[in-house]
Amino acid sequence: MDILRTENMTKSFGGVVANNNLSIGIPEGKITALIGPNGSGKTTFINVVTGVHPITSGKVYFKDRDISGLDVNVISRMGIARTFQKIRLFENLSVIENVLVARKPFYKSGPISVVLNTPKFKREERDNREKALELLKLVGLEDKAYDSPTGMAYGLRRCLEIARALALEPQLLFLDEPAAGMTRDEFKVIMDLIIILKERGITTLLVEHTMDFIKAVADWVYVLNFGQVIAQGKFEEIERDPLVLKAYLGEE
Amino acid sequence: MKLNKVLVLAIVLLLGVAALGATIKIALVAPFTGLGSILGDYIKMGAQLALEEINAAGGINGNMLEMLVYDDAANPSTAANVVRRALFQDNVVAVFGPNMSSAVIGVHPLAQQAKIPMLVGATSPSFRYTKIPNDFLFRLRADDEVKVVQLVKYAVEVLGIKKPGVIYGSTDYCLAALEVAKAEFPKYGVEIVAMEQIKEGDKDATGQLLKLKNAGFDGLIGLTHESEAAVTVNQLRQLQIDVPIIGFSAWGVPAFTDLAPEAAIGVYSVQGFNPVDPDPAVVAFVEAYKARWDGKEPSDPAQAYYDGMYLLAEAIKNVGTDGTKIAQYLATKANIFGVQGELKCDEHHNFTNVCLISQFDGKDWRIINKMF
Amino acid sequence: MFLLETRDLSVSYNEVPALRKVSIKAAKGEVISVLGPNGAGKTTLLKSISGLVPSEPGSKVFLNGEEIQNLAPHKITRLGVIHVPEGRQVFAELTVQENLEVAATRIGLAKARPNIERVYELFSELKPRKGQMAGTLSGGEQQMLAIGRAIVSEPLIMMIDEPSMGLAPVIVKRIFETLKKFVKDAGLTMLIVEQNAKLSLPMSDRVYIVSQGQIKLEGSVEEVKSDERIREMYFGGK
Amino acid sequence: MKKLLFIAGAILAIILFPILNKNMYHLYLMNRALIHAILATGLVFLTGFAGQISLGQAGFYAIGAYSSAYFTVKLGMPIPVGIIIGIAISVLAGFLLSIPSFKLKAFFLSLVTIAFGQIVWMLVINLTPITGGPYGFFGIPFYSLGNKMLSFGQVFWIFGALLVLCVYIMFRIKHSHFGRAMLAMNDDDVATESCGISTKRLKIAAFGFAAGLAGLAGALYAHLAGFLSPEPFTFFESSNFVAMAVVGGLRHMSGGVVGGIGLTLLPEFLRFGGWENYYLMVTSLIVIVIIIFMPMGLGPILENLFRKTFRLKRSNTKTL
Amino acid sequence: MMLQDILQNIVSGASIGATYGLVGLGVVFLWLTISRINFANISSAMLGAYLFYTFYTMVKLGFFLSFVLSVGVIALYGLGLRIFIYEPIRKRGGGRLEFVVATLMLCTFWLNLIIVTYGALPKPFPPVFGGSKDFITIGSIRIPTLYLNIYLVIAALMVLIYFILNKTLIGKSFRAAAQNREAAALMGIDVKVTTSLSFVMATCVVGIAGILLAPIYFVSLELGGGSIGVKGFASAVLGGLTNPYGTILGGISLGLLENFSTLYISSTYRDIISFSVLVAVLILKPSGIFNWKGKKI
Ligand SMILES: Nc1ncnc2c1ncn2[C@@H]1O[C@H](COP(=O)(O)OP(=O)(O)OP(=O)(O)O)[C@@H](O)[C@H]1O
Ligand SMILES: Nc1ncnc2c1ncn2[C@@H]1O[C@H](COP(=O)(O)OP(=O)(O)OP(=O)(O)O)[C@@H](O)[C@H]1O
Ligand SMILES: CC(C)C[C@H](N)C(=O)O
Ligand SMILES: [Mg+2]
Ligand SMILES: [Mg+2]
Repeated sequence: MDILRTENMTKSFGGVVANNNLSIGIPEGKITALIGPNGSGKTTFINVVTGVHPITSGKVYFKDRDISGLDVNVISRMGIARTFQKIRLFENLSVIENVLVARKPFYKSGPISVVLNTPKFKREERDNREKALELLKLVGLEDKAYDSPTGMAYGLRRCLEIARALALEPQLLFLDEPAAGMTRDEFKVIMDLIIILKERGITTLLVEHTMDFIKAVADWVYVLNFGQVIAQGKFEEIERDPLVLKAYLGEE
Repeated sequence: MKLNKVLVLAIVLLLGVAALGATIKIALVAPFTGLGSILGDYIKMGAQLALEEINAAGGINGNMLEMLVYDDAANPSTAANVVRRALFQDNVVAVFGPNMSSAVIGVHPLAQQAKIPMLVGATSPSFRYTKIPNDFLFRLRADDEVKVVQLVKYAVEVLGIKKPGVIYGSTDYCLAALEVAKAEFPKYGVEIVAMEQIKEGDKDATGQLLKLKNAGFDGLIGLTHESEAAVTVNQLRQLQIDVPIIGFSAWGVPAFTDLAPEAAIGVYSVQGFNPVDPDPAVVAFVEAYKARWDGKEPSDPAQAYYDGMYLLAEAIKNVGTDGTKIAQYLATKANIFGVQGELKCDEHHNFTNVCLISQFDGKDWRIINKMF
Repeated sequence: MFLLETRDLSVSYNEVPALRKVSIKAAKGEVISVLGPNGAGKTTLLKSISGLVPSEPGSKVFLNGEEIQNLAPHKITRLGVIHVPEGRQVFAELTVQENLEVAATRIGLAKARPNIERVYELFSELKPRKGQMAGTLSGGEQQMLAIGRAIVSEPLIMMIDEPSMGLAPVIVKRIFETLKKFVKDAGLTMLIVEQNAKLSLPMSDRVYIVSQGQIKLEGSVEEVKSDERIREMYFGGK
Repeated sequence: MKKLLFIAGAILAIILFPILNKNMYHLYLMNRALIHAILATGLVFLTGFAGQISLGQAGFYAIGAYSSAYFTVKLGMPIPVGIIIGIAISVLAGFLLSIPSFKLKAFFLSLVTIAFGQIVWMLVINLTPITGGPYGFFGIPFYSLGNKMLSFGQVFWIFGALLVLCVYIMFRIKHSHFGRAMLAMNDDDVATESCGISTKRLKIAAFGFAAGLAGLAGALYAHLAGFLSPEPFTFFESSNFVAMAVVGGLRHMSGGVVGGIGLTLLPEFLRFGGWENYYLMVTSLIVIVIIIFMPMGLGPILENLFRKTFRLKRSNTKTL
Repeated sequence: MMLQDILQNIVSGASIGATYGLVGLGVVFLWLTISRINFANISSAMLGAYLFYTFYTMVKLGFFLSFVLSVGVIALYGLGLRIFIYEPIRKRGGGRLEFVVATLMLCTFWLNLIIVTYGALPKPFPPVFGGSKDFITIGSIRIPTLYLNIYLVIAALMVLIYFILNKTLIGKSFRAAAQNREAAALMGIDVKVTTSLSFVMATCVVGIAGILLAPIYFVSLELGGGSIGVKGFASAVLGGLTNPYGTILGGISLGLLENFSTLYISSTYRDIISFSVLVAVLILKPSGIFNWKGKKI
């Protein structure tokens, strides 16, 4: 079963066609990788599916529901979370608050209970803080919970972004180059994390240029070039595909 | 030279104060900041000139006058602050100003509450005593109804305007005049053919003038402030529209003619004051004013507040510094001759109804007619 | 004499030390790799050399034997120390072409024209995007542009922070080959911060391992490779 | 505990002021200062927290003032009803003004808010039958209980209570999921949306809240002054309101209060005694100097001073 | 209505609109070069006009010398803006809004400084660009010579600014420094020099505008506090804040809109109409209608 499916999805920016008639399925509960040369449309794919860029034509189905054209926040609340290729944190909030922002959809208290500071709201706040701390622990940031994310090392910022995405309790998680700029040691943490998530039933779509990473975790790989799928399959098959070798891996 | 004068004056003042002890505190509320500050200096200089003259002549029964100056920024809301300060903190004997009609209507109840007379140069007919019976509120110059009545009369009877077109601004000064004009013209069986607004600060009146032209106007009635008057006449000349022009009091001042020295030639205006008026009182005032203020020429509000200071001094001399008594005296007994001629409180609580019709000859405003 | 040398270079952010008395040397034509875990201070090292962050009193940076630690960043750049910063830092609202032209400030536009053409040859992906706003480029395209800008300005020393980040393997190979060629042909001196040691070590002459703001290990590539922990960390125990 | 102390201190100050000072002018001025504090507090919320610029706040101030005046004078409603209607209409206008903010950023938005302020101001001037136009709107009833007029001191208590209430509401909202979401939106729209948060709704709410406070301020002013004219509702006033928020401290609870009161009193101290020509220059220079040397505003500095004198520690739930 | 009248209205509307655009050029320039809006932009116009008036009418230095001196003083003022306002705020972590408020206050400061030094009365401007009686007649339409001179200067400034910003290396480094100071420094750009130059050039453009517009607006406070400031800003926004040609076009259309709503709808509601149209246009095309490159901020 595919949790997300695109049908003839096209996205163009003026003359540039970044995604060209893509029909892709992301199998539920699996880790799918999306790779391809720079500028092949991977990030654009994520942006279109999550509603950040309006779709030019075609359809996107999430659990068989048409989600093309919906607002970003609506799509996120349906259970699709993401990280950004260029990390986007809330620099004026502390680490834990960054995570708590993504817990907002789970709060039931309205402005009135907030202003009256009702016990119900207090309980809710406490519960969500606990939940946020739990997530920070998962990514190894619990001791930095009350620090500012500004100036934090790149890898930690990346982990925080993932924790924030997980706070949405997503069913589908998009990770845009989570291992970029990390040593093997460091991206192992993220690798392990993705596998834990898989065990918990979260589907992941992974965009990466680190082949070791893909090799270790991906169940299925799509290769894009010029906005189109040029190959798909298990990593071992892809690795040997001449088209991929030439366009992406750069080996003869 | 100038410094000397000031020094001597200061010493005289100080000696006076030291010798006689008590001073009589008077408030002056006027605009000194922002775009509306054109009038503030005139008002202050007029009032201060009178005050210095009075003090130099020994004060009032030996007591010196002291003037506290407050800025109302031409904003009634600020005026409400500063008038309160004058009345309830600085405990003045009388308040001059505010000079803006809407501010006066807003704050005059405070004068009543504090029982302190308020003498204003604001000119809107909307606060005549008959409409707002405040025993403590007085006006120091002819109100605009008086002036517009004369303007309309002259436009119809002398200039022979049959189809007047009006251009007016958006302040209460302009709108109040417009109301009077709308009521006055029909009395002569003349209908205004078109009325167009030009906003304060606008620098193009082509659209408005074209509309007037298309309505077939045969005379322009200008009810705007000075800058817009200049814009209007300049563009009339550009559009080659040749009609008689008669403007309201803001059209009869150098602030207008300086800006449009050529285009303004031939324009008529109804004035409250004309510095070339041969009336000896006016001549004396203009000379004294120029001598005191580095050759600057006085204007309508300057003479009004100058007169006002003498009126007040007269009242205090006769009844002392009690506000209620001063107000009563001003309303019933006060009667002096000032720059504007005889000053005497009428049923509107206006001290004078003097106004002039003049025409600009390229240099001065030539007086055609002076009405009392 | 060394072309570039730091002596006791220390940097703090809000009184928290990020670099402590770091001394490194680079001779002309040498390629130096700087390795280290996240937050070790590698980026800070490059930034303090290029003058973007002030170093603490007592720190010294020599270029050709002259002290440059107190110069403003643009002056250091004009001396030929070119820093390709972490996170690309392209001018988002200039076009690709304009980004490259601005990089010509050091040597003048006329002299830089052929270099710009070379960049387009090297990164053919950028050529059709000449007129596109750099902010709308894909991540990898921005990285190419950032490196391209450095090439345009004809560096004496190139300090490059994680060049492979976000680039497809095919491009990474191309870049490293090019850099090698520059070193060989033009005698370029390089300081590479790169997490992917597999890529940077083969072309390096010497290596510094930084951790917690200090130099932990220094030596030739072979020496470093033989260190057990390093192999574990960067080569997956291979 | 510490918070309680602070609040108790504030309340005590409000209660004591009119008892200790009976000068009509001082009380009137402080009442106006409180009104400005309420308005500036709304701006702190809108700009400092939610990140939306408004240079047209005088528009809402006018809407609140004229609505309440109209409904009490022309339709004979009691003052509280008039004030509530004034707030309601302002809030609606605030909702309306939030629409451009969905698409427009920073300075494009600031132009729209300037235009909004200008439009309201020109409507005030031109809708003479409703507003009195440039002549002004007179005879607005003063606060009273039964048929007994309240004193300025009692009005001061009411205004003070309202201000405390407004700040308290803002405090609670800031320290809730709503406040966090707004601060997040201030940092990064897209990332906030990706957290499942509708930034449109947040913007509507923020504009509505700030407009509501401005409307409240306007209505309170109308009944305090007893008359209205177009002058206090110009762009100049809008920019003064923003200055209050910035001088007080955009990102601080106390910003609106400190800035609102400070910038109301400052020119009043300088307006007299030969200064009448110069005080505006001096005031604007003082504001510039404050911004240059303390761009974070006076609020945080006063808060620190307060903390030091009372030896309070920073609360440990850190909000950056 | 006669065709001739309509043409005349077009000419007048476009002329007054062009003056808005001219002032807007200063806004665009500073926005492109330091990403800030100077709300005291228009004060430079007032200062320019009063300076020229002082040198020409009061000190009687002759046109050329007066002009050069005025622009020189304005240039110094621009430098001062950077050194005493912009840099300190930026260094201490103040953002755009702090700069906005500081410049708004600066506007008040200059206005009142002029009031205390020159008085509040508007002063006539010497007819150096053409007297009030000099017209060019085309068919039955009359255009004051003054405006023709202004058109020329506007066209020149517009092209010059476009050229500097888009065609010269220095212009590109201005823009680069505005977008990313650190990266600009790493390109060898002296950011201090570029920001200084930006401020100097932006204030000079508006200062020159002030001298040019003084015959129309008079040597008056309106040049430093009236609606022309807002309308200049509006023109710049219509041009997307980035496009000098778009800004002039934006100003001209604003002027036309005003004059035609006067002619066909109502002079009373003119400004309400034009501001409403402005808002509507911005909502429909957030990056400015006269910004064909479609750049976003
Ligand atoms: N707003 C835009 N205008 C024009 N072209 C754009 C725009 N946004 C993206 N593009 C182009 O679309 C193409 C796809 O970009 P995308 O970011 O999806 O690539 P990617 O596969 O994620 O690459 P990378 O691996 O480098 O991150 C790129 O060539 C980019 O230049
Ligand atoms: N602007 C800043 N403010 C405060 N602390 C900072 C800042 N920049 C860096 N730091 C701190 O300085 C230390 C060194 O950071 P640096 O960025 O130099 O590490 P790095 O080795 O480049 O790491 P990475 O591999 O993640 O890029 C880190 O602990 C980081 O948290
Ligand atoms: C002369 C005017 C500008 C002021 C006028 N006297 C008024 O009542 O408002
Ligand atoms: Mg990408
Ligand atoms: Mg780094």
